[in-house]
Amino acid sequence: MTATMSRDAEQAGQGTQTLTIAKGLNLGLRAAMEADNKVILLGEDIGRLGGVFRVTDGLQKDFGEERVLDTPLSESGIIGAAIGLAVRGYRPVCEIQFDGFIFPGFDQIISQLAKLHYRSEGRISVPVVVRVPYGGGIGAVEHHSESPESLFCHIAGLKVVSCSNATDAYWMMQQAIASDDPVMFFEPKRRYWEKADVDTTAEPGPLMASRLVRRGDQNTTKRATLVSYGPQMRTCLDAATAAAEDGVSLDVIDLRSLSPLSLEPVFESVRRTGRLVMVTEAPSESSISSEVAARVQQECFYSLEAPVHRVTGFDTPYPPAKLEEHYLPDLDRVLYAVDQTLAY
Amino acid sequence: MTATMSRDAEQAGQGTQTLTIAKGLNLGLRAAMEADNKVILLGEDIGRLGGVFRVTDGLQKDFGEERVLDTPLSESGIIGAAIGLAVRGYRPVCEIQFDGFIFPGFDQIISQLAKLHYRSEGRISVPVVVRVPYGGGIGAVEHHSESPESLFCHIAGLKVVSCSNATDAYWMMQQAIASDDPVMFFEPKRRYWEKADVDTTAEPGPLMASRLVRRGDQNTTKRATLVSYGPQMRTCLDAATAAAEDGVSLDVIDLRSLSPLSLEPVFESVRRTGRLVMVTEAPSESSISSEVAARVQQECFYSLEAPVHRVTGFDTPYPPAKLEEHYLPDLDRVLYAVDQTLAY
Amino acid sequence: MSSPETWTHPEPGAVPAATAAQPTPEQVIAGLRATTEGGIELTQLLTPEGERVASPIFDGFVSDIGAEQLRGLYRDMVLVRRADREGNALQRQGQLGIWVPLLGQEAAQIGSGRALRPTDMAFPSYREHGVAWARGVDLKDIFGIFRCTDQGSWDFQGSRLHPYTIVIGNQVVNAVGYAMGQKFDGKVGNASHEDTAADSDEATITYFGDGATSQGDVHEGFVWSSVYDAPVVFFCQNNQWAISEPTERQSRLPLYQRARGYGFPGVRVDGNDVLACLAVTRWALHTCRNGNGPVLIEAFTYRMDAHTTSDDPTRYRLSEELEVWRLKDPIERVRAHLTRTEGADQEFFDAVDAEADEFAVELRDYCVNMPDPPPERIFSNVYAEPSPALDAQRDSYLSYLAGFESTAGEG
Amino acid sequence: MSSPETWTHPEPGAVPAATAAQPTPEQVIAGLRATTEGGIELTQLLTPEGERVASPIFDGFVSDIGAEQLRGLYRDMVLVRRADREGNALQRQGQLGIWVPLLGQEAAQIGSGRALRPTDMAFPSYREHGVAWARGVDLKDIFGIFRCTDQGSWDFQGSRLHPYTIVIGNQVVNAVGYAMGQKFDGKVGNASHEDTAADSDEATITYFGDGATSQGDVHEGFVWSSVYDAPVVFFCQNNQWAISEPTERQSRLPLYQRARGYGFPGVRVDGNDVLACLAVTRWALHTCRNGNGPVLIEAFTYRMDAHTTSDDPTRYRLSEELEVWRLKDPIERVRAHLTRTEGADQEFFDAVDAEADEFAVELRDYCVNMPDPPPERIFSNVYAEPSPALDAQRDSYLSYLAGFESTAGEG
Ligand SMILES: Cc1ncc(C[n+]2csc(CCOP(=O)(O)OP(=O)(O)O)c2C)c(N)n1
Ligand SMILES: Cc1ncc(C[n+]2csc(CCOP(=O)(O)OP(=O)(O)O)c2C)c(N)n1
Ligand SMILES: [Mg+2]
Ligand SMILES: [Mg+2]
Repeated sequence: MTATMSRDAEQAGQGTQTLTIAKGLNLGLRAAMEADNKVILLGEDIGRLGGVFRVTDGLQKDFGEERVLDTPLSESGIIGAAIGLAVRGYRPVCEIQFDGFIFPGFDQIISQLAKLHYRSEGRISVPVVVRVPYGGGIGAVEHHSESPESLFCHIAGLKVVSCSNATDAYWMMQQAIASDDPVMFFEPKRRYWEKADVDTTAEPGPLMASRLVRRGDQNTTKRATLVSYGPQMRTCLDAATAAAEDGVSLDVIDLRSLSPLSLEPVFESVRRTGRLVMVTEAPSESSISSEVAARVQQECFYSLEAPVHRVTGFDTPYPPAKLEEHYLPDLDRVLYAVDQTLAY
Repeated sequence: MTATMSRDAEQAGQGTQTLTIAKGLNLGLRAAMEADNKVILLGEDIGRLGGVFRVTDGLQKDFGEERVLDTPLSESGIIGAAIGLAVRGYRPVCEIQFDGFIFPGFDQIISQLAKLHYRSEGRISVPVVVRVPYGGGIGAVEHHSESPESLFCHIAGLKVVSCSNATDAYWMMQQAIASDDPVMFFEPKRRYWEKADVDTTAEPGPLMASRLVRRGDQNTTKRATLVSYGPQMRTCLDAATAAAEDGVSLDVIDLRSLSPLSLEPVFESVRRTGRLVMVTEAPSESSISSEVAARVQQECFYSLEAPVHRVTGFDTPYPPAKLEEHYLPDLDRVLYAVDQTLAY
Repeated sequence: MSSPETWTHPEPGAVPAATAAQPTPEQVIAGLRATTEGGIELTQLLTPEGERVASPIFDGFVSDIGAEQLRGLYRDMVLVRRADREGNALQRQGQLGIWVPLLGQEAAQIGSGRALRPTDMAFPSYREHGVAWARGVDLKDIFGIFRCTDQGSWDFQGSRLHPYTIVIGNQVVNAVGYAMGQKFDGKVGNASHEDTAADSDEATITYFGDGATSQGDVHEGFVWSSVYDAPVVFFCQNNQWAISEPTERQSRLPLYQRARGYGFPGVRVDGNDVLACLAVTRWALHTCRNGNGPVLIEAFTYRMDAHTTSDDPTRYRLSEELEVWRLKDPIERVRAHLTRTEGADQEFFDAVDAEADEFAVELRDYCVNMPDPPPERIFSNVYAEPSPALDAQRDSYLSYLAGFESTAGEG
Repeated sequence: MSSPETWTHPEPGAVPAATAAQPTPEQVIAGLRATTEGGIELTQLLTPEGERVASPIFDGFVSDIGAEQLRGLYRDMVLVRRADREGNALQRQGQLGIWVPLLGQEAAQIGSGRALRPTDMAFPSYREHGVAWARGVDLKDIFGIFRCTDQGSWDFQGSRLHPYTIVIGNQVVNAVGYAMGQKFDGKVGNASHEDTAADSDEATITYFGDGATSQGDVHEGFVWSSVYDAPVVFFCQNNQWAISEPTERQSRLPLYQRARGYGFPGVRVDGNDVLACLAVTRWALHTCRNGNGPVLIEAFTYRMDAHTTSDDPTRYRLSEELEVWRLKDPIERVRAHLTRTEGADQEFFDAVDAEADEFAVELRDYCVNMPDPPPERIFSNVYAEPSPALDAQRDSYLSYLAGFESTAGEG
């Protein structure tokens, strides 16, 4: 770490501040790097440029080229080298530049990262965090708007998480880095610039937990539960506000941890509301939304007054971005689904 | 094709014969190669050796080294070159030696194979078949017993199928090769040596369809539906026989087409039986079994008398094979699940 | 210990090997650090000042290029540059979501693109607007990609220009597969004599950047093509940068030397010299068509603009670098040559400029009037054969949409 | 046009390049087709007849290897071979699910394995039982992998032998990452003089086969290590076969020459010569420790047995080939040398054989008594931290199992 520290260096641990999600992640990374000099960042363009989304802005300058590596253009190398560094005792944080570019690194994630702890019977830990800016809505060309998180949820040995606000961005990033397990960290890129007040002093609850973020009015008769995560949380919260005006009361749950799932808050809510709408922009087939539906129908069979309803991206490749407003779940589609489930 | 044709060459199209699944696949490949000289096989050890499971046995001898290629040890190359060959007008059939070795080729499958037809607005077709011997139960070392099919079911643009018997092996292989879409063809490797009588003259129904393979006695009060595919079909059929002796009547459905799913026969059956047990040795989280559960609770909400019950591989990496009898669903676990669902 | 030859005869007691962190001066000049020097093995036929340099090896491959043909190449480059600048402008005005400029790489793309026969096939990356032009693709059909209305809409098979590929390097194995198909189809090695190539002979070219050379797929393409003698030219445009990363993040050695490890020819050409690019690519295609398998060409050039319109290069590179490369502009040297040696007058240049102006207007008109695709497009062509499950999703979404319309109608 | 040097100076009118389909005789000898000839660049210190050949370059790296040390290497190889044969036998008797024999590769593995310091790290593939032995790993701990009771159960960090990897080539980038860590930890380049390496200096070695060289990951490992000057030795055992495929399916050129394209040293060593393997690997590790970055070693050897016990090599290779390689047996040449030159007598050889017999019995006893893991093992160590969801799956399965037991107890 160089002697001259940027202003950011002082920003961590300073009480409540207004931060964007991107800045929350940036300060979370910074705090983790300060706390543990084994934390090391790898990725394309993350150093001098500070990342194409500036999430690593200023970190190479302050921590040097051996802790913030501008790597060769090679995703399998990024994950693979991170694994080797982890075996050596480092805690690497990889950046995959966009969701669609994780696949060249897929084998390393599936065959090595997810399995090393298991196959070594716990003798080896691989505390690697893989950061993936994901999801659509930014008007981009192909491969820049995908939501591949379900693929990783299917793989045992990986923790899969997603943050939806600046507070979680700041804290979950540090918790993910502190975790001894490999963590796939999905960042809602189209919400990077959304702001919130973040208390950087009080660490919140655990990483691997869902959270009831809005509790509907229990006295209303028209009630349902909305479950989502990442970029669609904003949509769901807006939907809940809009629904409330129409006399429909919605519980809203942020999954946060996508795998292993922690669904207790969901079950608890559904047992009260009797209805569930699951919202995600990922395609529906064999996905996290299928999993939530399968688990809820199992656990809340007698409470459900309507089938679990899913609002998702379609089962198509991500379309040309001029069509993404149709592809992505929005306020209307969520409210429409709520109506449908209430009408059941 | 050389002048001296092996005896196998005469075996195709000869009425009913007793064939193993492996031989059914072999003859299916042979028939497709004879019917269309653009059909070309690529894989590791598929030529001189005839494949580690001998599924391509004799084909290089009869069709030559330019139609049956022993490729470099490179799965991304296998899929990638097949795509290029398909663009050129060939109909390549790739062999991935074992399930666990498909991941180095994952990017080519996701980013190119699945998407080319979509992104080119139909101007380009990529009729590539990717053969994957999959599943456990063969007492093998790591990466040789996995069931990764759910990952591909999540990807739009791919057809995912699995055969469970020699007749389907023979016909589905030809249908997959004839399909203008890319097809992931999952072969139940531990059933390769199971025999059946195959009629090689009468082409059966379509590739992308589920099939009710056993219809339970409708007059019994204890009824349920079993849904499965590939290697677990044998288990389910045995379970149905055993259950019948105990007065429990089971419909058994072979999904065959895993994506896109064709669930009408399942819905139809569940509407009659009111109960569903889905059996697969793939892990459960965010998987094809989640999808079936999610869809069935949606479509058959009022018919279900118990939640959809899943019997699956656990959400762990495939364990050391000495433990696979615990990991893999077996007769007892299926019957136990049936009992549970009946007791609901 | 800085020359590869000695690395197979190591001398343990000798001076230490050069390392990436401590390159030899020779390595730096050879392209390890961003530089304008291509090194002594750079093939050049036209100097930055527009002087024609003789090359006993490659002159024969451009003996048909007289004044008229050179004017044609000049016009190609000017029109393509104008289209490129229009792309930038349209993006700034909100008409495109993004633009990927080719500024500076016109010679590499026109030279190599014009070396192709109609029957040859090309697999581009995402910056190959010049190649598209040379292939006869209407550049309008490129703009939809960046307006995000489609993902490429030209006749891929007819033009023999494959769709753009954005995932770095993964089109390279596809190109090799295609070239294997050309060989299996008997379209290779039909010449009666080594000096010629039969009319029926074909080859494939694939484009990728300096950054792409680090990807596994590029390697696998190199392995496959050399093992199957596939007729494929690997055309690497080393524009010195992979977004913010200089070539030294990808290699210790000049990139054309990568081919040495695989056993096929690798050459470095001045990527700002359209004539040299034409000659060297023609030679490489000739080699391929004759059945000798792949060739790697490194076109040593420079990305004179940002990586894309979303990028800000001032964050990572000095403007001096750009200034030096400006002196090597690919268009200027042809202009100088045409003026000094081939008697081109102002009228000619004005005419080309006027044509370029018209072209730009045409592109702009087309672009701003490009309709959005209908929502049905989301669901079409996912499969070549019908999928009832997907049709159901489409129908349900369309009727949901129709519901709005009817509500709107009522309201 | 058959030498790589000329490929950077192509002569379009000259004779055609050699191709994979039509290799030059030189290429064939150099290893393109399965052959016993390693070519002129093969480093050998002990001939197949056991004669010591001088090497001005490498002798210095084995100056400490006297008669006693050679006996040690001999013993290593005999014991490891015996363990290997026992593995085969145990598989045939149903005690192992599969065995992956190393027969013929003892010298490559013992020579390179013994070159390592305790602080060096090794990333093996799946055939490296000899390396495991040299690292001090109890070979019993290898057998569980092939009995399918576990996936490797030695002390990975303590022995500095990483778990076996079965996915071809993908451990190579992991090894590079580890080596980068060694460098970041300041464990490289601490020597005061080039001839020495500081005690604190470390390096990493990774093992893979000829087939593996085609994988993208091996390439990415080459790129990363050269760009970061990572202290890693790439030890490629070219045993001429990747299951049924000869090396010509992977490369046109001898594999050690692959390094030429990346700018680091590549050498070919007689993989059946334990002394040469020791010397060359020591040199390579020395180079790495001094901060010069990676080295590729191709150990030219032969897989004298089947690929695994599931394989039947008579389907794809001629027995003559095996016969010729038998004459180059790695153990026999040391035995001849020890007898003729170092005065070893029958007593010594008998003692080693007796020790090997005992060792085999010990391994067998251990192996046949190895208990099956408990079902709980399925669920343990999936995560380092507890997972309630998975614990629930475990509990539910275990109580299901317990249900059987109680039923059985009742019945
Ligand atoms: C697999 C993959 N990883 C990352 C990216 C993001 N990305 C787009 S272009 C680029 C740099 C490419 O550099 P180079 O290959 O030199 O081509 P250039 O853009 O300079 O033409 C990167 C990292 C991508 N498109 N694909
Ligand atoms: C990615 C991957 N693909 C395929 C296989 C199946 N397979 C196991 S060993 C082998 C051949 C390996 O040959 P080589 O690299 O020469 O090593 P050797 O077995 O000869 O030591 C193959 C194809 C695998 N293990 N991993
Ligand atoms: Mg570049
Ligand atoms: Mg081998």
